[in-house]
Amino acid sequence: MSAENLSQQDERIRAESLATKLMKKPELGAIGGVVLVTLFFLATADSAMFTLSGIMNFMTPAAQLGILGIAAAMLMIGGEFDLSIGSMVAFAGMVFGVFTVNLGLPLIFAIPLTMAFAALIGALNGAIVLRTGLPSFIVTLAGLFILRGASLVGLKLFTGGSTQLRGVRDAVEGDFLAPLFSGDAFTGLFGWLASIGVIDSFKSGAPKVPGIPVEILWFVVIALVATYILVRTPVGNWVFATGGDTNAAKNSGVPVRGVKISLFMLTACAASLVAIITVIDAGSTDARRGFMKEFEAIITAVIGGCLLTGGYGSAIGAFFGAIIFGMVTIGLTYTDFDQDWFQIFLGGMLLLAVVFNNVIRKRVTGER
Amino acid sequence: MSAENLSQQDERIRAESLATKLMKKPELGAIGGVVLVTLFFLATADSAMFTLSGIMNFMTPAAQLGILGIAAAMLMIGGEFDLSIGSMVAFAGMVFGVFTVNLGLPLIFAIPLTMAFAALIGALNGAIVLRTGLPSFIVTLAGLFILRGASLVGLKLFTGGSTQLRGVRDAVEGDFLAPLFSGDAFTGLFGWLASIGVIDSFKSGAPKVPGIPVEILWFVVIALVATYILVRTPVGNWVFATGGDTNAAKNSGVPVRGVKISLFMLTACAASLVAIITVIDAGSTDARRGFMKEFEAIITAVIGGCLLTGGYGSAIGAFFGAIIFGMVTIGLTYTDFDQDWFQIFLGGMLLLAVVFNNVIRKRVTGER
Amino acid sequence: MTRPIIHMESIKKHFGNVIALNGVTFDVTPGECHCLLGDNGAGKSTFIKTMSGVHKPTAGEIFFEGKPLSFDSPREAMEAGIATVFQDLAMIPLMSVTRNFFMGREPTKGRGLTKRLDIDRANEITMEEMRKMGINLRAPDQAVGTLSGGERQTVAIARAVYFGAKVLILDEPTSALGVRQTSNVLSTIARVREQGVGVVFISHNVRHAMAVGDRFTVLNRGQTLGTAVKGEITSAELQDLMAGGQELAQLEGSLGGTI
Amino acid sequence: MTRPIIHMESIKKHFGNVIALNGVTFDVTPGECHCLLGDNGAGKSTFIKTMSGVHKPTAGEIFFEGKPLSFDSPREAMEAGIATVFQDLAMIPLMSVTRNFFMGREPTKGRGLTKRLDIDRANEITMEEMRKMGINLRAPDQAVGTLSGGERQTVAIARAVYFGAKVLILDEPTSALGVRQTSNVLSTIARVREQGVGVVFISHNVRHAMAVGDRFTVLNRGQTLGTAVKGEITSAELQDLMAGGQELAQLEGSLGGTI
Amino acid sequence: ADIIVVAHGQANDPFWSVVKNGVTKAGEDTGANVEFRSPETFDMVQMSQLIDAAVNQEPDGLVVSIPDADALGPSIQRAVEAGIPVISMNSGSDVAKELGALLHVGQSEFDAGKAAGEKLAEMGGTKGICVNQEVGNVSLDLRCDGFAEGFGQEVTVIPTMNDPTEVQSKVRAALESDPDVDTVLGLGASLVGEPAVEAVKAVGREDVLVASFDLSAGFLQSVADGDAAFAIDQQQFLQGYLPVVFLALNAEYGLVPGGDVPSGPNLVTQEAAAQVIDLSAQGIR
Ligand SMILES: Nc1ncnc2c1ncn2[C@@H]1O[C@H](COP(=O)(O)OP(=O)(O)OP(=O)(O)O)[C@@H](O)[C@H]1O
Ligand SMILES: Nc1ncnc2c1ncn2[C@@H]1O[C@H](COP(=O)(O)OP(=O)(O)OP(=O)(O)O)[C@@H](O)[C@H]1O
Ligand SMILES: [Mg+2]
Ligand SMILES: [Mg+2]
Repeated sequence: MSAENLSQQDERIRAESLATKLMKKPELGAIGGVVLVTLFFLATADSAMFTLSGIMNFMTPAAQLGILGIAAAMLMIGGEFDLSIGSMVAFAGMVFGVFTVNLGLPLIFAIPLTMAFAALIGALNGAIVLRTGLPSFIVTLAGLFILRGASLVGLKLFTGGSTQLRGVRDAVEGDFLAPLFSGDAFTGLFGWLASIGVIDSFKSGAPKVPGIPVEILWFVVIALVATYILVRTPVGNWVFATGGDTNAAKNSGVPVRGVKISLFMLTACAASLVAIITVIDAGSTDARRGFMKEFEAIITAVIGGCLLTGGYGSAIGAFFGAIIFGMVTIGLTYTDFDQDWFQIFLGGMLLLAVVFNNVIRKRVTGER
Repeated sequence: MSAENLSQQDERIRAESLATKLMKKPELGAIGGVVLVTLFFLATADSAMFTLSGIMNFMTPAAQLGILGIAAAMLMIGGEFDLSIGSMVAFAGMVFGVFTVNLGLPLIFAIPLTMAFAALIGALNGAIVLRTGLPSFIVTLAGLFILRGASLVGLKLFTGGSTQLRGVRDAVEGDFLAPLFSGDAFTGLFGWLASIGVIDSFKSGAPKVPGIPVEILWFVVIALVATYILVRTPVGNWVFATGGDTNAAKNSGVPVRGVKISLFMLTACAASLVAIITVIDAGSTDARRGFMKEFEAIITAVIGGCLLTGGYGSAIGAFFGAIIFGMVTIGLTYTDFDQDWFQIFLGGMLLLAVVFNNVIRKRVTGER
Repeated sequence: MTRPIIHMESIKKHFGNVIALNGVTFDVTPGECHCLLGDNGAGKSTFIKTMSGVHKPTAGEIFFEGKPLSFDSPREAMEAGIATVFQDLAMIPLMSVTRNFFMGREPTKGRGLTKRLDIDRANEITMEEMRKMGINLRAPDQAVGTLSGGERQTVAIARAVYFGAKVLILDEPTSALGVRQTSNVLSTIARVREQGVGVVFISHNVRHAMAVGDRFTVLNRGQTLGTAVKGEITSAELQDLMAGGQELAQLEGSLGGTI
Repeated sequence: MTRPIIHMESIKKHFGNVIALNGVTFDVTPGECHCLLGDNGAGKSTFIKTMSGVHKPTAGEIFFEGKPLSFDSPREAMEAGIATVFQDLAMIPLMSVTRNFFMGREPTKGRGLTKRLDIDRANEITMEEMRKMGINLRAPDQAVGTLSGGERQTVAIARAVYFGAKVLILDEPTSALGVRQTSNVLSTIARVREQGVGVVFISHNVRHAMAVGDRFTVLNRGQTLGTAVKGEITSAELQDLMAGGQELAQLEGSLGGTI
Repeated sequence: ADIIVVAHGQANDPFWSVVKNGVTKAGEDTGANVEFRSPETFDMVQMSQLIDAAVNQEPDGLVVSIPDADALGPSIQRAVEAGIPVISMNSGSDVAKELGALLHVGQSEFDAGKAAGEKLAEMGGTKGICVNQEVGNVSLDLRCDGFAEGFGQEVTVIPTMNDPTEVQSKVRAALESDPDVDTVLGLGASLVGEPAVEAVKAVGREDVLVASFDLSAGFLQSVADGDAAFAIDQQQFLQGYLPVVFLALNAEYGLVPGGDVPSGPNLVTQEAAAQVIDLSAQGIR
């Protein structure tokens, strides 16, 4: 080996500002969009939007979408799609409803069983993709139709003809696990804050915001865990490698089959978590739950910087992507725009937010 | 150079059967699926499905979908997506309706103007994708929302409040171009065939099938032209190259920007062709036309063997893909299965058809 | 010396905060083979990419046949008569050999609406050009992705030579080639040079460089170390320069000076 | 001679109707460097891919340390102690150098739920191993896609050497390397061989092969032309064999026998 | 006064666009500031979030449709708790009072389907199909259920996608494969009713009865021409118009009607059809 021990500092590297370093991370790419959208609504929307209760209001759908979006992002980084997660929300909701209402199981059994059911279907998706070598797009597309149809047939079977299964709220009432999956957290704290006047309350004295909806907590926790896994564990490295180039990853000894199957199980479980939360919250489930959510989850991931071709992206990006999407869809109701213009507005804002991210990133990092 | 002039026949090539040679072509990959689906329905469906009128009945939606699917396939081969084509069907329908009904233009102006309008929007999509470097998925997704919203706003504006614009059939009645875009072709021939008893006729003496719906002819012609372009022209080569590896293609002198913009214009024009045909046929247009068609078009292309990553696929594949999709969606109605099972069935049949294609191809070509 | 076809003056190229080229001057005249040498990461590929229109230089000027010029795309450079074999070959794995060979410059027959790919002629030319380089292809419609490394490299070289007009740029063309193919490529370089084409040849192999080069420019860490004319410099000196002046590891079998 | 680590017997491999290997026998013993030579497209890469678990042979047997064995995946082969540098390098362009280096075998710290990537140690090792090969990386988190061809190849070699246990397979490892890096790689081969590792070395460069090889097997059109032991064969003879017995093109500058 | 309307149907749905027109007209007539909101698809979870968003803005009145009392109940109760007067419309007549709504304007989907079924049975129908373009949308499912009950004979639900060409092909397929089918009920006039009339023409079976929920100019024309039996009108313009007017009056003078207002069902048959075509074309019926 050459005896030299060159100074670590290479003369061929220019100094780099902190801003540049941060913007280079895909994790932070979507922040620009969040800022832009926030500014826009600060200027146009009713001030109620950015009160505490307004924020909870748009964060709730963002959280539900985001849980799916983060899972979809991980799967996309791993190089695959799952188009069946929207239908899985309906299907898992049905299964969960049947367990709690028809069979009367307590949550401690109903939830793990629902999850296991979903994971099994996810694994099946993955196994078919690996076995046949078909694109996951087409395999999970079949899943989209089949699970949606199965939810319909199942609901009719278990309700005696209706496409809506009701009574879940009553069935889980008082279950010790229910607070983990429904309602609001920190209600005591918020009640106290309201009583001392720190946060607004209704005339009745109840705080306007009774607490933080649990899905928001789940959303934040899942985003953190997913980021940790992707960035700080060997498994995360395998996910990136698998999506970047399956062949190269396999040749380098990455267990790509295991990675892919686990990711499919993960998306299915994320879908059933959303199903459980929304079903308990709503107290009912129907055959159209989660309609088009697979699509929105992919949108979320892409807004957050994931490449459709795999191998690149981040969970935090999807986190911000979901917030952008949630803010834009709910935000319009706080403005004076006519509902007819809703879709024009939604499309325009999405494009603006993403273009803005991009311009900022290029400006900062000096890419051509 | 070495003086040798080796026999053209290499000893390292085994003989290859004709079947193998054919099955290697992506063009023919989807045929297996068509055969399988046909056999399935021959066994389970009412015999009415495969009468002449039954065939026309499922070929009509297949043709409309197929026109979009072939364009989507070409774009996908070129490495991009267009999620806005479904909304473009509604938007172009609205524009066309306004030209014919509100402005009273004859088709010879109305059709080229509608096409030009659509092409312009397609070019804009392409320009934004190229300019920003964002994935086309996200750019055309914005287009999906914006065009859908614009159709609604436009329709309300031009009808004075309704979401349906009617009177197109009356407006184009008697136009010399109308037979090219609506109704049935070869009606004389079919009338004669019916009169001599070759095809069925009603009691009134009119043939049960008055002719071939024009969209089917368009579908076949477009499939042939697209295949010719892809396989036999320099432009086709550029499309494959652009989708296979944009960088390598650019470095080899392929005008990738031009190729991509043209392809976006093509999908937009295909959408407006479908819009024109369906609007004249139905005599009206409304804000929900073409809903989810972008999705079905991509499905069609993927069933037909296109890779989502670009650079591989065929127009003929999309042709058969559309027929599979059309047959499966309409076919179940001819069977005795419980209609609640429709989606389960649709998903299952799609998966089966694609898996079958794959198995056949691997068996024949001896891939591992 | 005749007027250079391309003259590149003080070219700089930055990628974000990475400085890949820091002022490189270089020219190539008709009928000469100018070798560009240097250690790994010295900036050779980056440099020839600015020459062939792939990158735009961050600073510096390009003169083509005396006129200041800047290519906006590889296609423009190609149309001006610059043919390049890139180190990454610029080929599409899923496409057939023939389609890769003619990518962007397809031969056609017929005219007007019946103008179409002349696939038979294209196949023939491809097979013939590959044979000249010492590769007997099994079939011209084999996908490039299934070719061996050397076969693939040969396709790229044969393509550039076939279309080459005024300047032929070869970035490590012989790295994956067998002895027979290498000798074919080197003799091809010698042949086109005699036809008045300017050749830019990048290699790590001193022997190959010495065999065909007329001038030798050595890059080091993004800067020119200097240019030498054939005969003024020995293999060993050149090799020392290429290694950036650092001593080489000792080998028991010894490589006898030049690697 | 000691017992071979791997013995491959009459390996055949067909891709559809293409016959890539038509009965190749080969073995490698501990502490030797067995060179696999041959023309472009002879089947060298295909052969070592069957050895490292990427392809399953169509026919033929593999013995690992005397026992018949068939690897179902590259991971299994790796776990058995086979490290490979593939000709296409098997790297993910979008990922950083460190992440590529440790892909599939990441170092961790902590235990249980806090078990996580030891990214600092990984970075350090990567920089250090690359430096040993003669490449000073700017930063270990640079994406591999932005490295130069030689830098990229060096990452693949350094990785295989670092993890190599019983057999080290190198498919044209020096093709894109500069003189300094090449001499480092060759001396590395010599070093690991002394440690008792069996090395399979593929090259088109006769000089490199002669410098480190103990035995030389030449493939031609999917078949073995024969195996020679060091000292029994001259460079010129070997070169003739590699060219498939066909004469070489004449060069004005002449390459003095070996290319 | 600020009044917000949250409905489960989309602004581009032909039926709901008429409701929205009613809302807009009421806003103009009363001078109230009205907003119409709806989720992008039939999505109860998102709809409850839209109601929450409306409550946050503390309007002077809130109009909601209630296709799923379980899912929307808590949000509506929150509005009531916050002291916002709520009127329900379209669906939810059975639960409106319970959730604290002042009154309900609309029609029970089930009853409307039942009325249509009875009428079709009376007209001689013996075997029916109910063409549902959005299976799983509870309010549409109820229409089919009501139809089955009122019809009293065998009824098959034909699920379709949102595309007129496909609807036409499917209706044709159903008619061709089972010649006994003599009654077709569509759940939307322009999307299902019009193609169904075309399909019946294409198979040459003049005896088939075609009826459809809601109105469209094209379908009304068919009714007027005798190609279709009748259209079921729930005068949804009123469902948008009346609640807004009531709430505006309530905000100003504290007035409120004493009971629910049934807006339908109203069967539009051949005699009446011609008169409403123009109104339908303007998005009022
Ligand atoms: N897109 C890029 N972004 C960042 N750095 C880059 C990029 N492209 C090249 N570099 C860096 O610029 C330097 C020069 O690279 P280049 O490919 O020109 O080297 P080279 O002389 O061709 O080396 P080799 O002989 O190994 O091919 C390298 O250190 C490389 O890491
Ligand atoms: N997947 C495949 N499908 C079809 N043919 C293939 C495939 N892989 C390799 N081949 C063919 O098998 C032959 C041997 O290829 P291989 O890559 O083993 O050659 P090689 O000896 O490594 O050549 P080089 O020195 O050029 O790298 C080549 O002619 C190649 O075209
Ligand atoms: Mg280079
Ligand atoms: Mg090889």
